[in-house]
Parts: sequence; structure tokens; C-alpha cells
Amino acid sequence: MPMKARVSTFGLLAGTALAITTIVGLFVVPADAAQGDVQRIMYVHVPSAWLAYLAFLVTFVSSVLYLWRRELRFDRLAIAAAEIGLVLTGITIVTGAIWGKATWGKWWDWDPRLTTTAILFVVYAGYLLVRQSLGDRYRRARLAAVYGIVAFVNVPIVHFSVLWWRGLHQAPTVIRPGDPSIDHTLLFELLASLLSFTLVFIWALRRRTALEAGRDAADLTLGPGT
Amino acid sequence: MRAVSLNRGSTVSILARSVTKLFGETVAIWEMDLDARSGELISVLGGNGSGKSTLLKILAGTLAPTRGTVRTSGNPQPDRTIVGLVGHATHLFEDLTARENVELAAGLAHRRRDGALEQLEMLGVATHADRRVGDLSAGTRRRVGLARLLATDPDVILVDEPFAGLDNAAADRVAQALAVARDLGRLVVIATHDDQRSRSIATRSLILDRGRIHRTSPVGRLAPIGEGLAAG
Amino acid sequence: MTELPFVAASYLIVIGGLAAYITSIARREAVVRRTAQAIGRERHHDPGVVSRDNAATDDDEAAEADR
Amino acid sequence: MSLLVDAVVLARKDIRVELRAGQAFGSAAALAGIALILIGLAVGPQPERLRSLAPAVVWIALLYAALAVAERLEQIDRSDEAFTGLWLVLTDRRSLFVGRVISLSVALFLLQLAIWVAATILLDLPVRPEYAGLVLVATFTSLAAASVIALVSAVVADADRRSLLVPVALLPLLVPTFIAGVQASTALLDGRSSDGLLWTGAAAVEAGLFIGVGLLAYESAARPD
Repeated sequence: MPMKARVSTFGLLAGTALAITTIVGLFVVPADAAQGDVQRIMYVHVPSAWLAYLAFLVTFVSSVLYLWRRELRFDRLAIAAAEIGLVLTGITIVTGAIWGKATWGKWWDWDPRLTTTAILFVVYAGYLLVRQSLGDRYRRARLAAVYGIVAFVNVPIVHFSVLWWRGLHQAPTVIRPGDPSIDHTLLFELLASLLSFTLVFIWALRRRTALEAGRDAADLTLGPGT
Repeated sequence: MRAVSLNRGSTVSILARSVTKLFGETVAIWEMDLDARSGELISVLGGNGSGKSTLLKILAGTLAPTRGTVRTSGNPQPDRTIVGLVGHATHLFEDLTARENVELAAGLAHRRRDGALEQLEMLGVATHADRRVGDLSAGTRRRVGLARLLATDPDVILVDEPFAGLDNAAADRVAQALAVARDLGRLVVIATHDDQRSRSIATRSLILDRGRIHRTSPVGRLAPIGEGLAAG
Repeated sequence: MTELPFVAASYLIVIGGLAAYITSIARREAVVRRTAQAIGRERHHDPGVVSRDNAATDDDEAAEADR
Repeated sequence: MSLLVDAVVLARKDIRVELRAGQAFGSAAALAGIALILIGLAVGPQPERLRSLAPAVVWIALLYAALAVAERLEQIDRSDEAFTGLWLVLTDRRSLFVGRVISLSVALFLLQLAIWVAATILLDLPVRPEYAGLVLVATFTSLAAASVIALVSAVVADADRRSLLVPVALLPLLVPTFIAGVQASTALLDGRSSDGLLWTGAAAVEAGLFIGVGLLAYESAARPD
């Protein structure tokens, strides 16, 4: 089981891409007319949020694939994506709260997106906890897959119930980060940031999956070629 | 007094191919092959830790082997229970009475529910029919568990230590019930220390030693007790 | 320009968080590499340890089953 | 069809065991009662504030009562591997899921109504014609909660530190049902029956969705090997 080189070329690529979009986002791109510099938070907050959802989608799909094919490689992908998704969700909540504090003066405003993300954080923290409480490798994979599926089915339901809960009569928060009407260069920077975050996401996914494969290879109770 | 259900044409066999079961570093079963067919009563003998109980659970499908496969083949009728297992765990609900437990299982197996008392009688525990299972002695509970299993009339009957904790009269009734199932064309596999009684009803016996089949022989040519059996 | 600390904080948290997570993977990988090597050494000296590829033969003294 | 027949047999077994042992419902109702009294004490005797908090109180009490019922039913199945016995007997094991959803929703439905009665007295709620809608809310929210609990209980059935794990694994997944339940009952208490109906519909959709997911995933979750 060859372990990854210290930092693979892909890792370097992802790292530099992130560095570039960060510098551009902070210093090169003009400040947003309405919000001023605060709006720069968008270049890290929005990609984190979108990739967190993507990560949980990967966990969902690989959970379904595991139940169908019963191959551990899918379970490894599920755990890797869930863990990364949880980190990204945490980042999204914190940067969202900071952005909220800067714009509305309050850390937490029960904004529908932020509230949904917070609930997802707890749901997938539950997923990791379920995994830690199950001993046998194959049983853990199977039961985690079921939980991964139920957790993901819950995402849209939570999203809509929080949106509705926020106010059947009250329009959602005025400031819509991904608002298409924003300035093109800003939009370009947002998409560039999304790309660099995606590269970092894929790199982290490969490393974390390799780690899980290493653990399985070192686990004597597993049959050959797991 | 024969069990009520009719003989059916369904012949079922269990094929175990290079089954291995590891618990951490401990070998419970190692590369075991086994073919068992309807109509057989196989007695699995062996000391503690020889893997008898593990083998039964793997055959029942309630324990996954680390490696190898267990397949049931033949033409089991659709919509019927294939495998029944009873052993240290009797799969009974303590708050229900013996009769209620047997009726529940028979109902879920789509078998006749009114045969519950008969099954209990066959195993000599009819007097406890309406007592709460939680209040019964271990020996009685095991026989109620077996009665529940027989009431579901599965194609494969797996019983771990059928005679444990029973006096001779009770053990004979259990042996008789298992023989009846064998004659009805079921596949019966029992794990036991009681070589004498099992030999009287077995069509074949296996001696297990440290997770491997040490010797297998049709009944009658079985070596005297002790020879070849692992100590302890 | 009162918002700069907020912006800086956000970026630090994002970059710092991702970097911390990646290093945590690297740290856990090192642990796994050490156990893999230990098992490799172990299997080399003592065939008694159950090895998945060279199965113990029947008459071999397999690990004593105390299940 | 036999799926439903077996499910009803299993649900009746759950209810018969519960009536005989009587621990699940008793402890759940006690838990809910304590929650109501504590919150009443915390808020103080101002009727206006109590009234606005009633749905929250009822639903938090109900969630914890639901966990107690689920824990007890799981314990009964686990003792003496009774569940494995059922698993082997059945050909269509989804009836175990449907049976548990039925018995759990009956328990949660009765609990919810009992808690509402207690809340009406303790929190001095005005009785309105719209209250009839609470029966509908109780039906669908009980089904939604029961289906999530039945499936997740199977997932964590033999996890170690199970009793610590169940609330963390379960409560986040019950958030949508919690929101629907609180919003629907708030609307009914305020006489806004159209909103009440809307949220009851949301609960019904959740119930349908989680029962669907349960039917697909239950066998993978409950398999004993």
C-alpha cells in the first residue's frame, strides 16, 4: 500500500490555486460597491458552503454504492467526504457568523442558510459518532451507509423547513451572496475561488481516502485485498 | 405423537466454502468446507472453543464469516422460513408467555398458530404454556425456545447444545423431536458434547478441533469417545 | 475600513482550518505507516501471527483458539 | 400484503409487551410531565408568556419522551436476541420496520395528546375549536418521528455506548419534524388554521419520505450478522 508522497504534485497545484485566489480576493479585486471590503468574505464563505454540500452528496452516493456493491472503497470515500464536509461546514458557519457580525452587527441572526448549515453540522457530527461506535469493519461500513443516506435525505427537508420556519410571510435575508447581479469581476473571482476550493477538496479527499485504505490494510481481521 | 406439518418436497442444502472466522487474532473457524442436505441430522462435536457455536451462527447467517461463503441452495418454497437457530440465546420475549412466544413465531412464519400447545407438549413443557418466559428456569426456557423454532417449521434447524441442562427424560424428548424433524426431511445440525445421545439420532457427525473439521464419519464407524478429541 | 479585521479573520479561519485538517491527515497517515511496518516486522519473525496470505496449513500449530 | 399483516402482528406484540411491562409509556409520560412543570416554574406564572411557549414546551417534552419509548422497545428486542429470532423467521424483514413504526407512532400519538392535555391545564391555554387540528398534527408528526426513530435505532442497535449515541444520532434528524410540529401547533393555538394545515402537510410529506427511505434501507440496517 504505497503511501502518498509528502505533498503530491496535485497537492501543490491545489495549494497554489488557493493562494492565488486568496490574494486576488483580498487585494486585487475591487471592493463591492454596496458592502465594501466585508463582501470579500464571500470568496471563502460561499465556496466552503457549496463544497460542504458537495461533500455530503459524495457521502450519500458512496453510501448507496456501498450498500449495492459492498466494496470497502466506497465506504472509505463516504467517510473521507463526510469528514471533509464537516470541516467545511464548520468553516462556513464561522465565516457566515463573522460576515453577519460585520453586516448586521449580530453574530447569529437565524438566517435560513446559516441555521440549515448548523443543523447539518450536528447531523454529520452524528454520522462520525455512529462510525466511532461500531466495531466490526464491514458492519460499520453497512450501518454508516444507511445513516449516511438518511442524513442526506434530511438535507433538503431541513433546508425547506428552516426557510419556511424563518417566515412564511417574511422574505429571506435581503443580502443574497451569490446574487447574479453583482459586478462581473467579483463574480469571476468567486468562480475562481470555487475552482481552487474544489481542487483542495479533491486533494483532501484523495489523501483522506488513502489514509482509510492504509488503516484497512493494517487491519489483520480483514480478508485479503480489501 | 407426530409433529403436525406435512412432508414437503422442498429439499434445501447449505454449502459452506472455505469459511474462516477471525475474532481479532483468534481463529474461530479456519478454511472450513461443509455440504449439508435436507434429511440429514449432523451432530457437531468438539471441546469448548472448537468453533461449534460460531459455525452454527455462520450457517444461520446471523454471523458473517471473515472469509468464505455460505450458500443455501435447492428449492425452498417461497415465503417460508428457511433457517431456525436456537442455542444459548432462546430468542424469546420475556414478558410474553411460552404459548404466546410460540404462537407469535408460528404466525410470522405463516404456520398454524393453534399447534403451539402441541409443540410445547412434544418437548415436555406444556405445563408452563401460560407462564411468563422470564419466570422460567434455563432448561425449560431452552425447550420453549426449541418448541418455538419447531413451530416455525423451517427447512434448516440449527440447535446449539440441545441437551444442555436437561435431565435424561427431557433430553430424550428433545432427541425424539429432532429425530421427527429429520424424518420429515428437514436439515438438522446440532452442536453438542453429549456424544451418546447425539449418536442415536445423527446421520453423520463431525468432530471440530480449533476451527477445523478434525474427522467426519457416518454414525456407527465413530471412534470411541476421547480419541482424537482435543483436551478441554 | 472597520471591516478589515473581520475579513482577515475569515480568511485566516478558512486557510488555517483547511491547513490544520490536511496536517491532521498527514499525522494520522504516519501513525498508520508505523503500525503497518510493525506488523510487517512481526509477521517476518513469528509466522504464528495469523497472516492473511500464507494460510496456516492443517497440521500447523495455528494460534490457539480460546474463543 | 403479508408485509402489513406481519407488521400488525409485530406492532400488537410491542403493545402487548408494553401493557404487561408498562415501563416505556410510564417513564415517557413522567419525563414529559417533569419537563412541563420545570418550564412552567422557569417561566413563572405569567399566562401570556406561558401560552406563547406552550408548543415549544410540549414538543421538547415529547422528543425526550419519544427517546425513552424507543430505548425501551429496543431493550425488549435485544434481550435474549429476541430480534434475531424474528429476523430468521420472517421472509420479508421490512415488516419489522413497519411494525415498529406502527407501535411507535401509536405511543407517540397518545403521548402527544396526553402532553397537550397536561399543558392546557398547567400552562392555562385557552381551548379553541382549532384544537381539533392538533389530532391531525399529532398523527403525521408521530408517523414522521416514528419512522426516523425506527430506522436509526436499527442502525445504532448494538453500537457501544449506545444510550449516549442515540440522542445525538437521532435528535438532529428529528429537527424537521420538530419544526413542523411546533409551527403547526403554534398556528392552531393562534387560530391560524390555514398555516396549521400547511405545516401539518409538511409533517405528512416528511412521514412519507422517511417511511420510504426506511423501507429501502431497513434490511441493510437491521441485518444481525
